[in-house]
Amino acid sequence: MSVFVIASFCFLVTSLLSLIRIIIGPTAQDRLVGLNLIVPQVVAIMVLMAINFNRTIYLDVALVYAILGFISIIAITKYLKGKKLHE
Amino acid sequence: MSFYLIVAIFMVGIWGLIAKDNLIKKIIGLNILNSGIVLFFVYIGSFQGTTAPIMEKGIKDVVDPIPQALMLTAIVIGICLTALALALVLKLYQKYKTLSISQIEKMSKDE
Amino acid sequence: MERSQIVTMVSRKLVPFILLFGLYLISYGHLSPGGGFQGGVVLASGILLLFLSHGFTLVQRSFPERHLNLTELVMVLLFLLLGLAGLLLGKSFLSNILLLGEAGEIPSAGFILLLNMIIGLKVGAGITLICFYLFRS
Amino acid sequence: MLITKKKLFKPLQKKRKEKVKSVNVHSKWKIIRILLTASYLMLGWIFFTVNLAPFSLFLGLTLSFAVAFFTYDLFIEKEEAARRSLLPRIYLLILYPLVLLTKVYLASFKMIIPVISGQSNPRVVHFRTRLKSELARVVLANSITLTPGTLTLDLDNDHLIVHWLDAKTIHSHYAARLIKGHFESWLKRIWM
Amino acid sequence: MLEIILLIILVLAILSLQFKDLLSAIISLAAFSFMLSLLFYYLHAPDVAIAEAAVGAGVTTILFVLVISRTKRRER
Amino acid sequence: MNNILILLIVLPLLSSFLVLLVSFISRSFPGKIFSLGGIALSLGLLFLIAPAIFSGGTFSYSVGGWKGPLGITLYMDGLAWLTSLIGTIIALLALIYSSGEKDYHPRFYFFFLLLLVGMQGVILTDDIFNMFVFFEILSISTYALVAYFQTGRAIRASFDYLLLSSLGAAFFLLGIGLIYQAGGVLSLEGIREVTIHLQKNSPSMFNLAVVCLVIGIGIKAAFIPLHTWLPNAHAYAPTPVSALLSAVMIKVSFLATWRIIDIFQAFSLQYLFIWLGAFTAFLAVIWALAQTDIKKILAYHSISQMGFIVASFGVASSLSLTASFFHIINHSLFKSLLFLSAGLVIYTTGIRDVSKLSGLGRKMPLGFFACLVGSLSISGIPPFNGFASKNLISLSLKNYPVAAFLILLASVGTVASFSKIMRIFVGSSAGDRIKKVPLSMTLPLLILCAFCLALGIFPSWGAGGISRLIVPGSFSLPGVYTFWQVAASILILAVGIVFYLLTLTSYGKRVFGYIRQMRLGLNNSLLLLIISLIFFVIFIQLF
Amino acid sequence: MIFIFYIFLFLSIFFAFFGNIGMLRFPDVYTRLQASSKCATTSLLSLFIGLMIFKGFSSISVRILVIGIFFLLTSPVASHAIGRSAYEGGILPWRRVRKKEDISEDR
Repeated sequence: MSVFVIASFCFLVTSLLSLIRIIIGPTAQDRLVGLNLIVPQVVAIMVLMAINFNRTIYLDVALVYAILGFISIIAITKYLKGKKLHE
Repeated sequence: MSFYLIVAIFMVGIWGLIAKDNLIKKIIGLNILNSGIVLFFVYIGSFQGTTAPIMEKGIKDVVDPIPQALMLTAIVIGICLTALALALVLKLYQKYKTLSISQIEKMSKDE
Repeated sequence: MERSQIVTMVSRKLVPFILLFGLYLISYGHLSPGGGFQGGVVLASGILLLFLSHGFTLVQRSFPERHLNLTELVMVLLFLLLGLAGLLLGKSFLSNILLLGEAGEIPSAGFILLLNMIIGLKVGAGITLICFYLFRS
Repeated sequence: MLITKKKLFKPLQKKRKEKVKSVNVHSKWKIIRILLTASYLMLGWIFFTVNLAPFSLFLGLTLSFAVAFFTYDLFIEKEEAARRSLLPRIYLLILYPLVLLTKVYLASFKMIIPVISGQSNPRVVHFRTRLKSELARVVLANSITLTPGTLTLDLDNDHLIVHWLDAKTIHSHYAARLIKGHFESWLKRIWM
Repeated sequence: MLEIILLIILVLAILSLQFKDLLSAIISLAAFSFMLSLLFYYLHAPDVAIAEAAVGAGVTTILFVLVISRTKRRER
Repeated sequence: MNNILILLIVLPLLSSFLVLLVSFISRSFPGKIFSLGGIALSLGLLFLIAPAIFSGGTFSYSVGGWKGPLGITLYMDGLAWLTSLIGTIIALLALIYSSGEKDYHPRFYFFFLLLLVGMQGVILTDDIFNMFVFFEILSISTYALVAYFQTGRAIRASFDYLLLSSLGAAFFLLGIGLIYQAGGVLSLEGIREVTIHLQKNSPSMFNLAVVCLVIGIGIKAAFIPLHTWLPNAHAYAPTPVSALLSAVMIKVSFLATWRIIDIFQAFSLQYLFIWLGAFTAFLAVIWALAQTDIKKILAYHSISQMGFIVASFGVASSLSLTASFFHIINHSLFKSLLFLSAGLVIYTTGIRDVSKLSGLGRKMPLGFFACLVGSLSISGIPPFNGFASKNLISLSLKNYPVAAFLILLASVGTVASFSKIMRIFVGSSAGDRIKKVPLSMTLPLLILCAFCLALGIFPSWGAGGISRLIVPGSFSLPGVYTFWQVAASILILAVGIVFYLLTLTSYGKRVFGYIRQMRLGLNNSLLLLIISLIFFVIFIQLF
Repeated sequence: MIFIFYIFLFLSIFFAFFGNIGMLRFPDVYTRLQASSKCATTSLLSLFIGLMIFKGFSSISVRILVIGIFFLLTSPVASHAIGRSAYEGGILPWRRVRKKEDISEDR
């Protein structure tokens, strides 16, 4: 059990906390905040895992991940912006 | 334990596909179903080996590459299906002005 | 509803890099994770980011729909013709018709690089077109 | 018949000639823009691949030119095509993130206090910036967002709307001085 | 570790089917895809992880949002 | 010579994209020429290897020179050749028909050719995962084709079909995963080798995998618990497409089921198929009698005839397999003939309801003739091909009297419901405005009529050739035209017509009106799929 | 060297944890957004700095640098987009004491 595995485990546990926000968030924006917080934690786990596996190629996944989390959030907010909230 | 969780994800997909009345919910269920199968394949591929099946110098003991290759194809098919189904849902909404399958069935019975 | 200046500005500066990253995923597909399909999807995501932040008309100016359509069709034809070229040279369908380089370098599988490029451009154009279709219909 | 046609077409031809001239000037800028975009992209390629083999560099050059040909219009807009915005002061541009990082770190610890105590006094403040270039304004807004305690809600030309977690004042002038800090002067020196 | 990620995925899957607000369902589906991609990464399948992250989180979300913006947001 | 296998798949693919490309570049140039050319060329290629196939040869091919699990391998034997030939011929005829019917968009031809690609791939592939991929190509193109007219019902039919068949595909994929986990192989030959080993080691997992595979493909073969998508999809698709779907797609799916059961040696499941088939044949006819829409009647009859095929396949003697395959070919011929002539009726009058049409026989004698030939064939009346194969089927069911009786009832019902269709040609004419029919629409009908008649008069050609291709040992085919059998078919005709007259009474009308109202919704049919899966698993575990 | 790395790793987990706690405790979207996005940025950056110190100059640390730059570019934009959508969607910012005349000032 190396230190990287323990650290990534900690990040996983903290991302469980942000899952709660997705569950209870009263508005859609609150849920988006939860999503927005999950992305960097998962990137952190991925980077730690890549160091643990000791291969550079794994880091490409983290890069794709960082880019695409951004795009999905932009897509959802673009829809939210156009309309009044129902809640 | 993890095997049963994967089966549970698969079952959740089937449940969403069958029990939900909303068309978009049905497609979400279809997505979850596909993801469950992809997960199952990758899981059975990962029993042996400790690193990714991408060849570099000094790499051995890789996991089974075949399920991963198959699952890439399955993901491609999955997105094709999702896109087609969503296009059909859009057309159905324009025709019937509702997203509920029971109401659509009621309306097309009256036709 | 006006657009946010910050989002438009950043996506304007970021989109070329995303496209380049997609091309990187395609061209290094056999040495690192990625490949034709994944790179194509990243290419499409780049164009779609532009579509989300700048609207439909500006995307039409840089990436006209007609050209995307044409790219998609021509790429499939090129793929099939490359496959048939293997038949004509007396080997089987889709067999390697280029010389192999040394292992571990990019040109090690020159033919696969070419095929990946074709698949990637096709997938990118195709997914963008699907989204445009859903946007307009 | 013929004469009238000629007469009709003469002014049109003149106009076209003028257009060609203006296109010439424009196309010179176009080439510069493509080259600049491609060079930025090439830098990005080297960072992506971490591979200095000649074939990789060659591939990167062709691909970055291909991407630049499609996106130069986005990457460097026509209005931006001035000397100052194209060539920022590079050493300051590299130094700026470091300054930002130290600021972010120092302020992050302050963030923990309201998290633990649950005590905060959030307000929305409006103020203006004196930066001219749009890029610099966007970078300023992003820096404000990155700094803990403040969040840019909207940027409308030079008008910023900021959500401030621990508001000390809502007076626009003082708030601006507190929030912007030294960022504005740094950015002014980089992009003008 | 595997079990925790799977549990998160299961919860997100159920959530994305249970939300009455379709947009929340899609946010949940995007998070589902993200965690699924992490799981593939953990199971040594980076190729599949990239494909899932790109498709599930990027393109599918955009497709769903496009369709919802042209239809209805609430389930009923 | 081996290269022909890959060309059979690549040629339609190439021509499909050429159609789109050409129509994209210039609007005036008729792109559909490419589609005709592609199909005709692949037909020529099939004839080119006919001598080698008939002398017992088989072909195999691996794409890119890569063998093993990662490469794509193709394989062709007599059965595959025959199916591919029938499919190509009917696709060609349907395409000729479609060029006369309507000015279809190039996208139609694109998906039409893609359907052909999927069909050839499913037939030729030697790898269970590639079978799945080609099945998905086939299904995606059919979803698009069924929804082509974009009426509300067509889109709903396509959507139902999409959901049901993607659930089936998910189960198919699950089955592949289970097999791969247990055996570590994907190619069909490799699976055949490890089957006995697997059956001994982990029987329950193996049974689950087999049932998943069979259900996953069976959903497209449309026997009774899995048939719910078919009537709507076939009825609301464009006419050439419904001809192709009915004649080719469900047959190809059934042949894939056949192959899977053969490879996994799931004999108890095969025994179940006798009863499934008999009930399918009987129940579907009753549903068909209740319908009034002409294409829906034909669609229900497709299910019913699939019941004949499935029941005969279940007996698993060499006679019954020959009969089953012979009926597959015959049904492809006369069902496409019937669909195309129904399309002709709809084209000329614009009405789909049978009860609103009458007296068309004098106005369109050619259509009347074609429809008559098709109806007599499907009812099993002597000089036509349906007679021969139905006789062989009833001979092969000798040891299962209940199933044989159900099949007999189904034949009677078939006669009755086709008397209903034939009524639109006789009597006084109601409508007077009738469109002129171009030659390209009638020519395919005549060709199909000729085929039907030829196979009916000389059944030993068809059945003998088939038995030589698919059954390893030689056996003697029983004669078809004996006195008793002809007499029995005449009797069936008489009883059927009497039964039809019974349905016209007020009581019969009420009963059938009630049956018409009984329809399964989408959710219930999805649930039915799961229930039948569980039922199959329990059955295969017990027996 | 490894000691510095441990410090940064601890800082990173610490900030991630407090970001989550803040996101759960704060009363409205804007304050939650503040807590979450800032703490995530800080945690990720400190992790990257720690790893870059740990690995020295190698291909891995160059790749981590690229990820960090991308993240630094995209993260504020995403949180800005969420905040702006909430602001334009009509969600009023939470305040400790709300008077009637202050509402118009906020909008």
